[in-house]
Amino acid sequence: MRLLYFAWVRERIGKPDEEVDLPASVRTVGDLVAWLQGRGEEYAYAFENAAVIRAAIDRNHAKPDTAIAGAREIAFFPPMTGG
Amino acid sequence: MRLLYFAWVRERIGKPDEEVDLPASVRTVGDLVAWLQGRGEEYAYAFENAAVIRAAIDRNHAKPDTAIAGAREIAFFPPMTGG
Amino acid sequence: MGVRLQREDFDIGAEIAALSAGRTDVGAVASFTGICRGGDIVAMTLEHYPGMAEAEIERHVEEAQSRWPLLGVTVIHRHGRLVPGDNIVLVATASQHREAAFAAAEFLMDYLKTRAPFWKKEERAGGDGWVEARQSDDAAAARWSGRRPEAAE
Amino acid sequence: MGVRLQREDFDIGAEIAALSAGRTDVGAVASFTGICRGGDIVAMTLEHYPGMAEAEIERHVEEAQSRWPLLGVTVIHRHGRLVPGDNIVLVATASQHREAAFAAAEFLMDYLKTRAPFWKKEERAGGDGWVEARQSDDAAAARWSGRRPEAAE
Repeated sequence: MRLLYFAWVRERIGKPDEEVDLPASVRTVGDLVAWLQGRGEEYAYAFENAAVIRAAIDRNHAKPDTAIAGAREIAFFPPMTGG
Repeated sequence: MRLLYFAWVRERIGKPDEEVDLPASVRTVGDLVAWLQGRGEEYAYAFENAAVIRAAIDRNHAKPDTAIAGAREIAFFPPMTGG
Repeated sequence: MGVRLQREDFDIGAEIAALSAGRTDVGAVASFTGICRGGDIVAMTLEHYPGMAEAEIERHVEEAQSRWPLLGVTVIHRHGRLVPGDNIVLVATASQHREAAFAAAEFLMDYLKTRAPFWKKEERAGGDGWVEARQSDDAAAARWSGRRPEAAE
Repeated sequence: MGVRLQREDFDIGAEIAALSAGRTDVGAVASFTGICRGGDIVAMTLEHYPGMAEAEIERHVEEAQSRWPLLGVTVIHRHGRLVPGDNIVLVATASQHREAAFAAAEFLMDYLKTRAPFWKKEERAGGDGWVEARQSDDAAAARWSGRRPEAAE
């Protein structure tokens, strides 16, 4: 699955995107955040205040309890600050 | 005193403006309309429905009971229809 | 900047650009362009009360400036004979933020469409006729009354 | 016409003119231009989510078209590094009458300022920083919710 990061989430993790293989236990956006938080310091830093971070599954806004089954692309980003 | 007419008030009266000498009894906009109505067919036609006609004294909107003393220019016109 | 009544067309892009040229405090420019529509109209002639139209529009620009924090306002209104597709009126407003720019442009357009001393005569296939005042326009203009009673006409 | 995300500047006058070119049913074109403001900002960089930004803006343009009788909509949003005085965003809407054109332009700007996938990083003398979401912008966008519940996000 492809993960994308934007703005300070991208800066804290240190990359704009990556491919990951998820364990079967990761079923929702919230599960994915928890899994990412355990991947290292930079992820823990990026998701230290997970409540403010927004997610999109295949370019549609998603909530923590949204199922990720079948997703090709999941993005994480801060609240949008527009143009 | 200078009188100005616009739009169909001008067309019905047949002129865009004129100078008039008013009798002392003409004290308000309403008096002036009544006086004009008696000046001939074209005026009677222009002011046949006097309630819809608007007036301005020296370029400020005026009501039928507004006094005309000291006015240099009084205009009569239909409701405005903008741009 | 300013209020202009003219027969000639105007350059919308140049007018909008002028509101923020040479300064960096403008964050928002709203504009409205009114255009002569076709259909069964061959042409229309806009008559205005010279002198009073400028003075009245200026007064409403000042009113807009007192209601909203504006950094610039341009109003251009054409008069004379116009055919479908011709520009009629331009209002452009500049501010730091969009709320003031939009509100002021709408306020000025509501005024121009209802109470500015302009009269519109349409040429149709069946003959010419003066346009009557639209009730929906009056209702739009009435929105602005009472918000600041001391500034009402 | 349409939605464009681009690094390059845009020609406001040409975009507005394009909405009524070759037709005579457009009576009203509203536009909004967002401009990078100065002050203590040296520059800003706009990051967006390519693909999602276009799709989301398109969806909101469709929503605007279903709410108001529009004859054309153009949205251009720049990304990349911008300095004070640079244009950032243009929304232009065409309709027969001004009410629809103004309302749709405001609706789209409220969306673009709050929920479109763009993030703004400012360069200041004291260092760089990501802009935080403004509460007043969220309030402006919330105005449009609930009017047509079935169309809410």
